Amino acid sequence: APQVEVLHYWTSGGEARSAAELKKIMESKGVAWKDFAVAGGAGENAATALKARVMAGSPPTAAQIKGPSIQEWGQEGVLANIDQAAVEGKWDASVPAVVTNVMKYKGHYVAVPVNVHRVNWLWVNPAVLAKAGAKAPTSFAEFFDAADKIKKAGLVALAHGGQPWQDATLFESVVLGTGGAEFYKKALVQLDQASLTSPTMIKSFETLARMKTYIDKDAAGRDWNLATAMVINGKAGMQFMGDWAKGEFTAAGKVPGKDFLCVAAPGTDKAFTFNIDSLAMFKVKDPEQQKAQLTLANAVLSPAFQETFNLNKGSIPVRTGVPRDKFDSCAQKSMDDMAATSKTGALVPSLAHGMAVNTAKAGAIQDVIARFMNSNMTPQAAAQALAKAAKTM
Amino acid sequence: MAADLHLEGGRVTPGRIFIYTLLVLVALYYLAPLYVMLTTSVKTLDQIREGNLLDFPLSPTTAAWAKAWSTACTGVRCEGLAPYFWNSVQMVIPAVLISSLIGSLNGYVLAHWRFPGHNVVFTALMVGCFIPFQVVILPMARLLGMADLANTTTGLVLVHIIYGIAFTTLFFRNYYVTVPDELVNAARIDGAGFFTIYRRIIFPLSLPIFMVCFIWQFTQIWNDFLFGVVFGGADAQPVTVALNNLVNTSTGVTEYNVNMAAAIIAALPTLAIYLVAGKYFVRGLTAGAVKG
Amino acid sequence: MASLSIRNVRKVYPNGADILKGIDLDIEDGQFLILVGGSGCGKSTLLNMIAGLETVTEGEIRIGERVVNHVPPKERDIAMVFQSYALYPTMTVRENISFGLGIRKVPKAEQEQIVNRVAETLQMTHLLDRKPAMLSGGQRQRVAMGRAIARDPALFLFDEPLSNLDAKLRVEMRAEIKLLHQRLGATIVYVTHDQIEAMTLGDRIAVMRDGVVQQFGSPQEIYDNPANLYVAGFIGSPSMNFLRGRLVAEHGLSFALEHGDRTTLLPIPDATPALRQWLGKEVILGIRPEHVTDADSARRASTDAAYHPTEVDCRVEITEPTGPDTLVFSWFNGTRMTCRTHPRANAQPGGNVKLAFDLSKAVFFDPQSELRIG
Amino acid sequence: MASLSIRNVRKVYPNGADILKGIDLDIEDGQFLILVGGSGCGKSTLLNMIAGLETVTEGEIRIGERVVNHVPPKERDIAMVFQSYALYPTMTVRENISFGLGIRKVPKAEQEQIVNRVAETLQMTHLLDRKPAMLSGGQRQRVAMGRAIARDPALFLFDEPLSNLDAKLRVEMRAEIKLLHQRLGATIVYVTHDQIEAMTLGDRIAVMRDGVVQQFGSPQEIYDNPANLYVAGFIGSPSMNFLRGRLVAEHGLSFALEHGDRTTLLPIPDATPALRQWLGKEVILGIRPEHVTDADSARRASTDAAYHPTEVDCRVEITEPTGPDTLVFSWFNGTRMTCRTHPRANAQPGGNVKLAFDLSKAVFFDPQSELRIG
Amino acid sequence: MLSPTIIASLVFVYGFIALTAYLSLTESRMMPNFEFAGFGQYERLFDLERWWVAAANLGIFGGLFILFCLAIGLSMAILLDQRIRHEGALRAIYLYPMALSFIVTGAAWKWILNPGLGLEKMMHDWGFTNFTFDWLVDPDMAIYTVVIAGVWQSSGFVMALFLAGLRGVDDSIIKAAMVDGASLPTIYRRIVIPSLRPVFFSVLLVLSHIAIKSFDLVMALTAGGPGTSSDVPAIFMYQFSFTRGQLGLGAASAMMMLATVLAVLVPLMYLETKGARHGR
Ligand SMILES: Nc1ncnc2c1ncn2[C@@H]1O[C@H](COP(=O)(O)OP(=O)(O)OP(=O)(O)O)[C@@H](O)[C@H]1O
Ligand SMILES: Nc1ncnc2c1ncn2[C@@H]1O[C@H](COP(=O)(O)OP(=O)(O)OP(=O)(O)O)[C@@H](O)[C@H]1O
Ligand SMILES: [Mg+2]
Ligand SMILES: [Mg+2]
Repeated sequence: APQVEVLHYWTSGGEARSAAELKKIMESKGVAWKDFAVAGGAGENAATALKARVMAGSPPTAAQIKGPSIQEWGQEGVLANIDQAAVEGKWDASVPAVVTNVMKYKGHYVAVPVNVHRVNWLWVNPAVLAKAGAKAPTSFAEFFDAADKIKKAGLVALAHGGQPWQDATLFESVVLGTGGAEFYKKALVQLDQASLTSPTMIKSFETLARMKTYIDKDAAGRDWNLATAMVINGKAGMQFMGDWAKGEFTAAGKVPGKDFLCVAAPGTDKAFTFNIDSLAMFKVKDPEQQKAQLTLANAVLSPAFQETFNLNKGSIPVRTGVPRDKFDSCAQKSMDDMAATSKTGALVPSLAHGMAVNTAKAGAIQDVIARFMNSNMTPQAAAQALAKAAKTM
Repeated sequence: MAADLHLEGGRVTPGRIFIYTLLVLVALYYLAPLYVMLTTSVKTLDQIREGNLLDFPLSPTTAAWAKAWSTACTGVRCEGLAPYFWNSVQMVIPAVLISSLIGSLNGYVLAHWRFPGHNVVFTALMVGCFIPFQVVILPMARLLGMADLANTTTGLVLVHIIYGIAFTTLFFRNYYVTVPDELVNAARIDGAGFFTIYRRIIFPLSLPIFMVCFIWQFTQIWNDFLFGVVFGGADAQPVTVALNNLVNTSTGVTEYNVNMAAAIIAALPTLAIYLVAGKYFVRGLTAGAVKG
Repeated sequence: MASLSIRNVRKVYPNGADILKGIDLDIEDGQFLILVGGSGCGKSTLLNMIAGLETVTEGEIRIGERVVNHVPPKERDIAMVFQSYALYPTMTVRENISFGLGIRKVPKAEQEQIVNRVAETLQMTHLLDRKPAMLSGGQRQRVAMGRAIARDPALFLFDEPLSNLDAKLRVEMRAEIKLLHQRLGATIVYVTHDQIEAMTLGDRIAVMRDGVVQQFGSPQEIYDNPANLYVAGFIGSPSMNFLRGRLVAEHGLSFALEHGDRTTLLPIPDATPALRQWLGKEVILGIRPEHVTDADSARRASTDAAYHPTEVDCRVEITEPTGPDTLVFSWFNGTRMTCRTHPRANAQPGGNVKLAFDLSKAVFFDPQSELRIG
Repeated sequence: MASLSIRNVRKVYPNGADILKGIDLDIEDGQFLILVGGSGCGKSTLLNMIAGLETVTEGEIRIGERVVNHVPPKERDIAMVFQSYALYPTMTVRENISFGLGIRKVPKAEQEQIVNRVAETLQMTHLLDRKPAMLSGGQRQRVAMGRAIARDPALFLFDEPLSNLDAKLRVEMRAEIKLLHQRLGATIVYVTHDQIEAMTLGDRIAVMRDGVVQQFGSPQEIYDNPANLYVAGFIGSPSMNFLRGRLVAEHGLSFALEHGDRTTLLPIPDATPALRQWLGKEVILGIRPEHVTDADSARRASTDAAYHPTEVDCRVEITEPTGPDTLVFSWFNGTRMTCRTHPRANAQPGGNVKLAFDLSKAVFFDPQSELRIG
Repeated sequence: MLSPTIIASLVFVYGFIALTAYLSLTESRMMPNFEFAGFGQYERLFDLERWWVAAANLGIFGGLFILFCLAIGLSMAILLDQRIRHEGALRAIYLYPMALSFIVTGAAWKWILNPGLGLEKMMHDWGFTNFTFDWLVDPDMAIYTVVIAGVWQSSGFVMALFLAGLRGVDDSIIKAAMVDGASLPTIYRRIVIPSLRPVFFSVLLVLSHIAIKSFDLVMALTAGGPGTSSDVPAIFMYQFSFTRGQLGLGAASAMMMLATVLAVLVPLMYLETKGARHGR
C-alpha cells in the first residue's frame, strides 16, 4: 500500500496536533502515514537520524528541512523532483517567489513549504506596562525607556531564555531594527565583510549589550516558553520571540490585543523576518511511493491543511487563497506585513532559524552571538569575531 | 573485608553515630532527585507552577502517569510511552543476552586459550571501549543499509551487541582469569573439546559475572539514546527516544508532571533491576570482575 | 598400559625462556617414574608436554609405540591428577568422576558401575553426591585420584598431588598411591618436590635441575650413590652433611678435616681405587645424618665387627626429638652437622655428645665439577 | 617476655557455634607452647583470642600479670606470624618489617638497625627491597618471621607458620625457630597440625579436639604416655598401631590376639598393677611402628638382655624405603600394621617378614572410655 | 584460535576509527566525501575558540568528576564496610542513580539547580534570602554543575566497585596490621587502600570512559551553555558532524578525542600491567 514516512520534529502539543491533521488528510486519500518524530535541540537529533537514513540508503519519504539546507541536500543528489505536484497544485501562482526559490534546487521543486513564521515580534504584557507607566515601544529609544520603567517597578523588563538560538533571535531583530532590511541582507544573508564590521553592526552589538542588562540573571538555559510564561503571568514585561509564542498565550486563555500585544520588534515594523518550515522530498524507488510523495506535497499546500495547521501553530499560511477570518489579529497583521514587505524587499530570511545562510556559517555566527551574550566581549571584538565566523566554509 | 575490625560489635559509640549520620545524609543527597521526580509526577501543574520543589503533593493524582503511559503525544502518535516501551523490551532482551554470551565466550578464549598476541588483542579491546559512538554512526548506517537491517529492531540489537562486546569481554575475561587453568586442562585431558569445556565447566561457574554483565548491559542499552534515534527508524524507536520527544518540546506548554512521570516510567526497568539484582552486582564484582 | 619414552626433549617458551634443555627418559610399561627437583626446574612443564597441554619445541615423546608430539591431549589416553585437584566445582563427585567417561561415550550403566567401583576402592561411596566445596582436603584429593583411575588410561600423570595435604594425610595417601600402582600395574609419572615421596614411591627417579636431568635411576641408587653434589643434597631428609677436607694416607686412606690448628682424621674403609687417585687433594665428603649417630647406638648397630666408626665429641646446638629418633644439630669443626641419634643418647642443647661417623656409607665429590668420585 | 595463663576460656561465635568449651592452659615466661589438633578443632580461634582478634565469650586470658580480655590487639604487646604469611603486598620487605616499629614510633635510625639485624639473622639482607610477590614461599615465610622478631614482644604467636612450605624448607625453618626460641628466650604459642613440628619444637604440647584440651604436657610425656586413644593416634608419624585383644595370664601377663581360630600371645613385661586389673577383659593395645621392627634389628638394639620381644611372621603389603629406615605395611591378624625396619631387613611386597613386637613400650586403652589404662 | 566476534568488534572499532581518521583529512561537509584534502580541518579546529573551550571543559570536568567519584565512592565504601546495619538498603540507594539514563539525571538536576525553580528558590522560600546558588546560569561555573550531576550518578557505582574490592582484601593482612599496633585509619591508609590498586585501575577505566564520552548528561543539563561555556568535545563533535554540516571538522575533533584517550590510557595500562607483574 502507498505510504509516506515523514521525519519531523513537531512533537509538542500544538505542533503534534497540526501534524496529525496532515496524517488524517493523507489517510483520507488512501496513503498510510508512518511517523518518524525526533525532537530535541532544534532538529539536531533529527538531522543526525536523517543522515544515518540517507547513509543506509533508505531515506524517509519526506523530512523536515529548511532554508539553505535544502540546497545542501540537493547537492548530495538525494532529493526528488516534485515539479509534477507543483504543476498540478499551481504552486508558482499561489506561493510567493521568495518562498518558492528556497524550495527549488537547480530550478526544480524538491521541497514543499508548510508555513511561514514571523520572527521579529515583540510580545508585550500591557498590564505590566501600564503599571510601570510605559507604552508599547516602536523604537529602541522607547524600548529602553519602557524597560527602565518596568525595571524600576521591580519586574523583569525583558523575558529571555539564554539558549543560542534565542540569543540569535534577539540579535537578528536588533540588527534589523538598527540597520534596516537592506543592511540586514548585506550583513546577515550575503555576509558582506564590510557590513559585518561596520559601525552599524557595532551599534547593533551595543544595543544588544544594553538589552542584556534588562534580562534577569536566571535566563541562561531557560526554555523560551518559560520566558513567555513570565510575560503571561506578569513577572516580565516584554519578550522578543517568533509568532509561535502566541500559542502559549492562547493556551493560557489570554486574548490578543487585550491581555497581550504583538508588536513588531523595535524599528522593524516595515520589515518581516521569515522562518519557513518545509518538507524536503527524498528520492524513493517504488513508483507507488513516488505517487504518495506527490500526494503528500499537494496535501501540505491544500488550503484546508494550511488553515488548520497554521491556526494551531500560530504561523500564517504560505499560500494565497486561504480564508483568513479564523485567524487572530496578530496573524492577520502578519499576513498583511508579509504581503507588503514582499513587494518592498523588506521580507528577509531569519538567521536564527537557519533561513539565511548554510548551517556551518549559521552555527559559527550563533557561537559568536552566544559568546557575546555570556561574556564581557566588547561590541568591536564581537563584530570582528562575527566577520571571521562568516568566513566559515 | 571480612576481618572483624570492630570487636565492640553492635555497641553504640560516638564514632558509629557519626558514621550512621554521615551515611544517612549522603543517602538523602542521593534520594533528593528521586523525591523531586516522584512528587512532581503526582502534583498538578498548578501546584508545580506555584509551589516549592520539596513541597509535598497537596492532592496527589496519577493522571500524569496515565497520560505519560498511554496518551501523551510523542509526535503524531499520541499513545504515550507504552508502544516504545515494548520496542525497548524487544531490543534490550536479545541484545543483553547475546552480548553477554559472546562476551563470555570471548573472555573464555582470552583467559584460557591464550593465542599469540592475546594481550595485544585484549588491550585493543579495552581501547575500543573508548571509541566515541558518534563516529560510528554513519559507517554503521551504511553497513546496516547494505545488510538490509536499517531501521529494524534487529539492526539496533546488532549495533548494541557489537559495541557491548568490548565491555562484556572485559568483565568476563577478568573473571575467568581467576578460574584456574588446571580446571580447563583437566577437562581437556578428560577428552572435552572447546565448546564442551565452555558448556560444562566454564558456563556453570559464571553466574555471578553474568549478573554483573546483565545489569551493566541492560542499563547501557536500555538507557541508550543515540543508537536508538539513528538506527531505530520509525518503527523500532526505543523508549528513550519517545521520552526525549516528550520532554523536548520546542513549542507548547511543558507539562512537568507528565515529563517526570515519563522519566520514571522510562527508568523503571533499570531501577527494578538494580533493586532486585543489586546484591548480586556487588557479589559478582567481589567474585573477580574488578581484579584488573 | 604403555611405556613412555622421552628423547632429547627441549622446551622454549614463546617468551624465549629456555626451560627444558634436552631431556632423555625411558620407562617401561608399569613403571613408576618420579620427577623431582627444585621449584621452577621444569617438572610441570615436562608433565604438561607429556599430557599434550604444552607444545614440544624439539625432540620426541612416545607413549607406547606412538609418537605423540602432535596428538591432542584427549587422544593421548592419559589421566592426570593436578596439584590443585582441579575438581569441577559445579559437579558432584559422581559427575566429576563420570565426566571423562561420558565424553568418551561410555554407556550410562557402565559408567555407574565404574564410578561405584572407584568409589569403593577409595572409600568414598558416601561422598558421591556431594560437591567439591563440601569436601575436606584429603577427600578432594581422593576424588581427583578417582577421576583419574575411573578411566583405564595408558599413562597416569600426577603433578604434586599431595603437596596440599597435611603430614598425616600425606602419609596415608602415599600408601594409597603405592597400593594403587601395585594393583593396577599402571605406568605412572609423578612430579613432586618432596624427597620422601620420591624415595618411597618410585621405581625410577629423575632428579632435575634447571631443565637438565641430573640423575636417573632407582631410589636406592640415587640415595646411596648420588651422581653429584646437587642430587646428594636434594635427596634425603634431613639433608646429607657436607664436609670439605683433604685425603691423606693414614689408616689406609683418611679424610682430614682441618679447623683452626686442629686436624680430625676420619679413616675411610674400603676406599675405591678411584678415590685413592685423589690422595693429597681436596674433596668434599658427604655423609647422611643416619651415619652420624651417637657412639652407643653405632656400636650396637654395627654389622661389621671389624670396622669401628670414628668417634668425635661435638657440641649440641639443638635437638629435635621426633619420637623414634632424635635429630641433633651440632657444630663440628666449623660446619653444622645433622645427626640422627637414639632417644636414649639424651643429647642436650649446650651439652656435648660423642658422635660416631660411619664412613663406609660416605660419598666423595670433586669440589670443582661437583661430580661424585668413584 | 611474659607468662600466659588461660582460665576456663570459652568461645561461642555469634552464629551460635560453640567452638571452645573451657580451655585451661598455663605456661611460664619463656616457654614454648604447642597447640595441635585436627582441622577445625579451634586452634586458630584460641590463638586469635590471645591476640585480641576475637572476643572472649567466657573465662579469662592473662598475659603476664594483666587480664587482657578487653585490651585491643595493639596494646597487648604481642607479635604474630600468620599461616598465610599475611605480608603487606604493597610494601617492600624492609617496609613490612619496619611497619610495626614505625607505628610504635621507634626512631628511624633504630628501625634501620633492627631491620638489618633481623635480616641478617634470617639471611635475607639481599631481599630487603623486594616486594612479597617477588619472593618464593620460603622467603616469604622468613619475612613473616622477621616482622615478628623485629619487635620485642611479651609473647609470640605462630599460626601454622610452616604449613605452606615444602618438606626440605620445613626442616630448615623448624631448626631456625627452635634456635630463635633458645636465643631470645621468648614465650611462644605455636599452632600446628603437624605432629613432627609439635614433637620437635615444644616445651609443652596441648592436644585439642573439638574445643577441648585432651592432654597438656611435655612432648615426651605425650608421646610415651598418651592420655587417650585420640592423642595416641594423633601424635607420631606414622601413627601408632592399635590392636584389639584380651589380657590373659600367661607368661605373667599377656595380650591375646584372636583372629579366626588362631590366637597370638604377646607377653607384657613390667605390667603395672593398674593393667593387671584388666585381666580377662578386652583392651586396646597401642604400639608405635618403631617398636614393631624386623627381628634382627630388634635383637641388636635391645638394651635389656633379659627381655626378648615376641617375633611374628607377617605378610608384607607395601614397603616404603625412606632412606635410613624402611617402613613396612603389613597385615597382622586382620589389622594393618605399620612397622619401621632397617633397610637391610629387605622386606619385599608380597613376601613375608619376621616382626618383633617390643611390648615394653606399648600402651593400653579402655575400649569404652578410650582412656589409657595405668 | 581467535574468536570471530572479537575480530568483528575490532573491525567495527578500528575500521571505523581508520575511516574517521581519513574523513578528518577530507573536506566532507554534509555527507562523507572521500577526496583527500590534507590537514586543513585540523588547522581550522585549532583555530576555533569553541574547541579549546570544549577541551578545557573536558579537562575540568574529567578531572573533578574522577576525583570526586573516587573520593566519595571510596569513603562511602569504607564507611559501608564497617558492619553497618541495613547495608543492603543503603547500598541500593547509593547505586540506583546508575540505573537512570543521563537524560533523566540531567533533567532532574537541571531543575534542582535552576536558581528560579530549585534549590535557591526553596531556600529563599524558607527565608534564607541571602542564599545564592546560581552555578547553572553562571558561564564560569556551569561546567561544575555537570560535575555535581555526574558525580551523583556515578559515585554509587564506584562505591560498589570499591566495596567489592574491600571485601576481597585478605583478612589476615588486616589482622597482622592490628597486631602490629596500627589503628583503624592507619590500617586503611597504609594497608588496605594501597592493595586496592587493581580496583583503582578498573574504576579509572570506567570513569574516564564515562567522562570522555559524556554527551547526554551535558546535553540534558546545560546543553553546553550558557553560550558555549560548558561545551565538551563530544557535543562539539556531534554538532559539527551532524547539525552543522562540517563532518570533516567533526572527524578531526573525534581524532583529537581518541588521541587524548590514548595519551591517558596507554601509560595507565603500561603502569598497571607492569605493576601487576612486580607489585602484587
Ligand atoms: N607460559 C610460560 N612462559 C614462560 N615461562 C614459563 C611459562 N610457564 C612456566 N614458565 C617458567 O618455566 C619454569 C619452569 O616452570 P615449571 O612450572 O615447569 O616448574 P616446576 O618445576 O613445576 O616448579 P614447581 O615445583 O614450583 O611447580 C619456571 O621458571 C617458570 O617461570
Ligand atoms: N566467624 C566464625 N563464625 C562461626 N564459626 C566459625 C568462625 N570462624 C571459625 N569458625 C568455626 O570454628 C571452628 C574452629 O575454627 P578454627 O579456625 O579455630 O580451626 P583450626 O583449629 O584453626 O583449624 P585448621 O587446622 O583447619 O586451621 C571451625 O569449625 C570453624 O568452622
Ligand atoms: Mg609445578
Ligand atoms: Mg587454623
